[in-house]
Amino acid sequence: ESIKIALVVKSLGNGFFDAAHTGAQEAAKELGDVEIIYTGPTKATAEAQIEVINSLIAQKVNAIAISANDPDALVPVLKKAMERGITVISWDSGVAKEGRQLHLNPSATDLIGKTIIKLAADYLPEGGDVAILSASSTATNQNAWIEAAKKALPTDFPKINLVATVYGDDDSAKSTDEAKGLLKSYPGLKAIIAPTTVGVVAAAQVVTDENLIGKVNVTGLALPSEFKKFIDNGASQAVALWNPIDLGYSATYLAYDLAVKKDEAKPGAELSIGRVGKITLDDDNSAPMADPFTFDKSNIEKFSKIY
Amino acid sequence: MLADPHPARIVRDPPREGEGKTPLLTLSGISKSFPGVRALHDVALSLYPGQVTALIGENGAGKSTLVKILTGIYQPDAGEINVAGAAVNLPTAHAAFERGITAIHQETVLFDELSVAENIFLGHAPKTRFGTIDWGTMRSQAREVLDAMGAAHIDPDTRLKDLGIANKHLVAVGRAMSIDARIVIMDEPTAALSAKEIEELFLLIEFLKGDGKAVLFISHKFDEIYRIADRYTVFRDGEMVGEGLLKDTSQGDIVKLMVGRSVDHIFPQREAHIGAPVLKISGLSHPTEFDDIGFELRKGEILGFYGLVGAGRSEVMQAIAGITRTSRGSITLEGEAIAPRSAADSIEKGIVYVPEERGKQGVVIGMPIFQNVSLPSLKRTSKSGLLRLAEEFALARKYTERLDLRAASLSQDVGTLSGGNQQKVVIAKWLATAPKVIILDEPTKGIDIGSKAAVHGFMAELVAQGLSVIMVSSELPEILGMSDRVVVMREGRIVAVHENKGLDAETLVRTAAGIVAQ
Amino acid sequence: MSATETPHGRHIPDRLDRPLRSAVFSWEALLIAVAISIFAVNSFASPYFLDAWSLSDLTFNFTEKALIALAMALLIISGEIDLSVAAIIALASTMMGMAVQFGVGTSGLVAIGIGVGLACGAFNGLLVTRLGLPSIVVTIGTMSLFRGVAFIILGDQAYKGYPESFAFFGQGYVWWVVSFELVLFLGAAVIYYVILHRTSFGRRVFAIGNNPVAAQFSGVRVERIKFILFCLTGLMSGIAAVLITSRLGSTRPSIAQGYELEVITMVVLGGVSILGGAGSIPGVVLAALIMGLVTFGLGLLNVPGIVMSIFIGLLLILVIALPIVWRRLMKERPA
Amino acid sequence: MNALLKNREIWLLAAILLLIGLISTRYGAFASPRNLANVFNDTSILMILALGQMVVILTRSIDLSMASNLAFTGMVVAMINAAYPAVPVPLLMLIAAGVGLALGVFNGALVWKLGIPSIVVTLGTLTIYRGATFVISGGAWVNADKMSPAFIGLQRMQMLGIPLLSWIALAVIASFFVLLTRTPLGRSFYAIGVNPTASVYAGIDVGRTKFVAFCISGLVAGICGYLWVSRYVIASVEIANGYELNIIAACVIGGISIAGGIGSVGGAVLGALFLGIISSALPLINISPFWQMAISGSAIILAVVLNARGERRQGRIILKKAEAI
Ligand SMILES: Nc1ncnc2c1ncn2[C@@H]1O[C@H](COP(=O)(O)OP(=O)(O)OP(=O)(O)O)[C@@H](O)[C@H]1O
Ligand SMILES: Nc1ncnc2c1ncn2[C@@H]1O[C@H](COP(=O)(O)OP(=O)(O)OP(=O)(O)O)[C@@H](O)[C@H]1O
Ligand SMILES: [Mg+2]
Ligand SMILES: [Mg+2]
Repeated sequence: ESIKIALVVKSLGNGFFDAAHTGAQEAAKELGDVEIIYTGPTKATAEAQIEVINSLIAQKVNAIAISANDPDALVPVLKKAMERGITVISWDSGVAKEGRQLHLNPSATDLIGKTIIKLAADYLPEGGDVAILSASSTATNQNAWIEAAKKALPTDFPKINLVATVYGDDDSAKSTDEAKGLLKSYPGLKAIIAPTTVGVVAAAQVVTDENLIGKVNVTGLALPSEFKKFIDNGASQAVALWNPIDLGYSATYLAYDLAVKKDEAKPGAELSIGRVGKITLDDDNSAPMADPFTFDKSNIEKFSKIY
Repeated sequence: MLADPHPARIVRDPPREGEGKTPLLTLSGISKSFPGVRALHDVALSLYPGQVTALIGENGAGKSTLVKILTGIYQPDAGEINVAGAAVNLPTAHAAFERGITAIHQETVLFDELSVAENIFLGHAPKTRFGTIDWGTMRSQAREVLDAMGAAHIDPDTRLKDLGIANKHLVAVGRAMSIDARIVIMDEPTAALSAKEIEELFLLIEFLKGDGKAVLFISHKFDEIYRIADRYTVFRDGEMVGEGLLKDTSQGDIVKLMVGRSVDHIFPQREAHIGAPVLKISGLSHPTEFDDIGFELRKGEILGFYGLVGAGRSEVMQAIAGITRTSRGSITLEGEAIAPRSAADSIEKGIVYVPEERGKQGVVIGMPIFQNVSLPSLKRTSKSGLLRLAEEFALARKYTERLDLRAASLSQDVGTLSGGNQQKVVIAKWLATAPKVIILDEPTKGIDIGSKAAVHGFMAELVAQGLSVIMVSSELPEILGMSDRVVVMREGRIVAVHENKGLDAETLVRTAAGIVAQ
Repeated sequence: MSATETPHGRHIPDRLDRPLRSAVFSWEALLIAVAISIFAVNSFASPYFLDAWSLSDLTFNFTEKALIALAMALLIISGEIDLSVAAIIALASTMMGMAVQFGVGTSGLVAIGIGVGLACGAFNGLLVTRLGLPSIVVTIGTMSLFRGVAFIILGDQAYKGYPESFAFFGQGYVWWVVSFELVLFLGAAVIYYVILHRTSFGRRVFAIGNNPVAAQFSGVRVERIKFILFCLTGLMSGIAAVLITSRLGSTRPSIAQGYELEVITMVVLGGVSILGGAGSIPGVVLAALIMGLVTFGLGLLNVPGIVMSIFIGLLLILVIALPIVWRRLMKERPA
Repeated sequence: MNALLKNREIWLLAAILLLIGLISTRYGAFASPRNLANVFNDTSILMILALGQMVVILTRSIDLSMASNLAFTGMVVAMINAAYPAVPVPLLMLIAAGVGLALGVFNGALVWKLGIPSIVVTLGTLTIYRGATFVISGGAWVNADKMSPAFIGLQRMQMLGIPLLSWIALAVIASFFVLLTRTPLGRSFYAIGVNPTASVYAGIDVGRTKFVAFCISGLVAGICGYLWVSRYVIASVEIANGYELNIIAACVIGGISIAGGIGSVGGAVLGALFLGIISSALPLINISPFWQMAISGSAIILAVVLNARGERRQGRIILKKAEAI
């Protein structure tokens, strides 16, 4: 009887999560008797994820590793899963503490917040206006990063002026409209920061279409394979991301450790994540995996072939 | 005329002596069934050029069904249609008018939102070289058609919904005329027309006859049939039971063919026991429909309301029944002032209105007969909101049987009944509420002679029991034969109230039309 | 019933003997057959299906939507429709969340949820009946409006911190595996069955759906009844809002997104004529069960939700097309 | 003049001008021709879709599957483009039109041949077509990187200073105008909406005409499938999710009666523009995006109320005539 670990993602079809799936399978192979169930709703809503989790509970999986669409709404159903003996961890986009045993952050929240501003600031020696194009207004991780970014602004980047934060709901059409709106409302805008892989592509396309390459720099978090084109054409100077393959890999590792080896998730515990290294849980039972990695003209070619 | 290539096929109805004409259209062996109903069985019919043939039969005899077969809307289960000697197939309405067959249907079937011109030409509009619609030509041709019919007052560009009901009917006729048809079918064309408009229609029919067209004319009114038609064909229960020349046949014989027995339609003799006023209306007004309506209805009385179609009688009655809001005026029932705000209110108070537009306002198609009948009486047939089916059936049976409804069962959908039988359900439905005052709006519109007698007899019974009746009718004989007094309306106002002693038709028509007596 | 001849006319029987065949080929029979086959397929395809807890979890997939579907069925039978039900849930849930911030207790929250639902339904009802507007467009408008208000209030925030006891409605069990939601739904189904099929109110609803003008002339207070039906639909949406909020333990303005079409699918699959005038509550209950069985069964096989929706879509068209095709085949065969 | 005032397109146009005026007071450059041209271009796809939907609504039907059709067709052409970048874009557009048409034919055939109400059919195909998009793509997205420059660039090509997308929209508007006012087919859409029974008597095949209407909406949705993916440079299962309601909202605001038979090309275009202006203006005048939904909801309700006012039957003239005499 193999160990069943369910990798539940926000929505299927997203290249980021597909890459995480690859990592999970890599981990499964290393661990041996592990079967990965890669699943998630097509529409990124909490209700749809709950239905998915209900069916996973019925299948008596050993562990659930989830990237959540809502930090709170999933808590009751995940609690139910834990009551029925299923190991639950969250990764990427977290669940409130009561709803999981631990949370694997892709990176330290503060660091991500700082990085996304830095990516813009590095190319704005004179400073200037920037705006944020986020995913949905309910996305936990994005909101946390934006908070962190705002906190870092006055101290670390005094010349950067954040003029607006808008939400594209991770929908390309809406993100496009919002990006256009930003360019119109703030003619002096120097950069658009989109800490979401859907939004960043939409914004870069808008900048390309409006012939603003060189005037407005698009940056944020992007998958190299999806974004290479805009580094090449100059709409963006650089973007950052962590390795989604590693993220899926680590999440699987952690789920396995808790479910099979009965490692305990408690503040201060040190847990191994295979080839990626080790993490130490903080008071919130969460831990960052690695620092974000920056992609620019020099390395995008190479990474775009990987994820 | 083409020689008949299949002379052997036309057997049922060889041309009558001395006419020397071959029929333009012959039907033979036509049968048509609907689920559970045999509408037509092996019927035959011939139409001759330059002649008007009347199709006569009780409600549900299958007349309209035949019209629909001839116009390509229904497909016959069996039988053959010959036009000018050639067997034809009429799979669609289009195929029918390509064969030169056109019809004015029993229900007015036009397009409210489209212009008059388009209503006339929809489906066969003149086109430009590019195959697009030629609006200019269409308008001018519409003008010509309307002028030719003596309807010069209708502007081809007005939207149909802005026309009065009679003018709409003229547009329907215009539509039939615009197709260069050889065969013109009219299914109860006079039902919605006033006396004056009927005269105009008859002129038109004469004109068509003169033009060599074959006309099929369906009506329940014998005076009209004898005036305009040359021949007759009688259907009974979906079968052809006789045909011939009208000039050789008496009305009595035709009625006998129709119903299988003789019916004397004499209005019931009754002793009027007229009592105190029951309903008193005064100063009733509406911003656009009627003004300052005042009259009294007494116990045991039948009060006739006469007027040309569109005089506003229905609107007044609907106001009394709480359906239309009024701007002014009072309604007093048995000494108590009432202000019904809905039909439900007035039914509760004991005033019921039996509407004129049966399909739209009367029956609920899709529901069985018994549920239709019990609908306004649900309060009585149910107990603390819960339905009691036995009560409903009993109520429905009591009234429908009394009106001699022809139905297979009370659970049958009313939609499967013929027009006249639906009308009986409608009347049954409001009678079942046991009202004090019953307002019947055109109660015998479109029902056959036998049923008509039944309705009239029933009305007599009702007043004998002390009920008071308002009867809106556009049929003079009915008004004269049934009413104790007659109120005449014209253009939204009451213009006269006559006692029905020695009242003559001419006076009525003149007051209704606003012609001052010489 | 007496079979004596009346003095006036021939005797008309109450009903011709209803042949057994028509009962066998009724819509409900078709749905029962479909439900049983899906149940069988599920038990065969997944070893986890036949388990009390699985079956109990299964019911959560449809109870909330099905509660709304009961009222929606009546509304659609009367010839109207309400596309704003999911938005009502969002607004009601937001208001409950707001109340939590003011320290309102569990019973107060329930009252607020249901009350807001009722108010939204009444708003729809007023627009439709007072102004005589087509309900499909009115509720497309209020659908944006209600959820829009939720967005204005909440923006990118969430309300949480619902009291402990509030969790019972969406997560509690009445007995063993029998959840409160399921009991509530079954109870509501019985009530709606009686209302629609056994009361004069229900009869009037059918009459309105078949011919509103004739119904009005027959003394049915058409507007009032339609208004009541909109209120009922709002009320049921409010109840659903309580359940969902309790089940999720938090409120976001995007809650229950897209539920309206699922509810309507349920109603139509249940044999309610979208054109009004026909339908039954047992049909709707069966349809809810079928949708739950399909989604849960496929979920056990880890089939993505979107693929399940293909099955639902096909089921909808097939179940409606089948009787039509069948009738046509029967007709072509010589009697 | 009176006729002009009764014309609801005029009222809608006035409302739009007023709206533009209001926005200009807050954001001056909004009314500049350049910006208005941009708004038009941004609204092009919605306009085209609304026209297709209008034809269906005219016939007393509704097509809820347009957005799913768009997603499916968009995915098909994007996948073809990703796999065979050499396939010329005009051919891809033809393929998009063909695929969209095929999906429309499926809807139309069910409505015509089986007589299932259109709302039921398209409620079903709404989920089927989107599900099929998932099935053919395996859920994967087609990104900007995988699309050829020509695929993305075509609609952005400028002609006389205006992007090709706008020209396509103008051409579609013109063809719908001719179709609906100058051809027998176009008039029969109106006829069967106004009175289906009368249409049968007038020799119009109601079922087939509805079928054709669905073919048109399918065709239009297919073309928009290409336009959408090349505009937003992404093809995924979720594109245009829920957009069917925006399309219908545009029609409703444009005065197209949901009961069939009433509506005009101008109305549909203006209705779409109205929504387009609102969504492009809100961020400009610093209204929180969270207000957008409530505002467009209110606009829809207002439009319906006003349209219903206009349609309300005038009383008969009998009495007035009598008074005049
Ligand atoms: N579509 C239909 N479905 C079922 N039965 C029908 C249908 N149309 C007509 N019938 C039935 O066929 C028979 C003939 O109806 P038809 O309308 O031809 O009568 P009619 O002679 O025109 O009567 P009337 O004088 O009342 O108009 C009736 O019994 C009617 O109930
Ligand atoms: N311009 C019009 N367009 C459409 N329908 C009309 C128009 N005028 C009248 N009608 C309808 O025709 C019917 C007859 O009109 P109205 O009630 O005014 O006249 P009436 O005197 O009652 O005539 P009737 O003899 O038919 O009862 C009514 O149902 C009315 O609604
Ligand atoms: Mg008839
Ligand atoms: Mg009248």
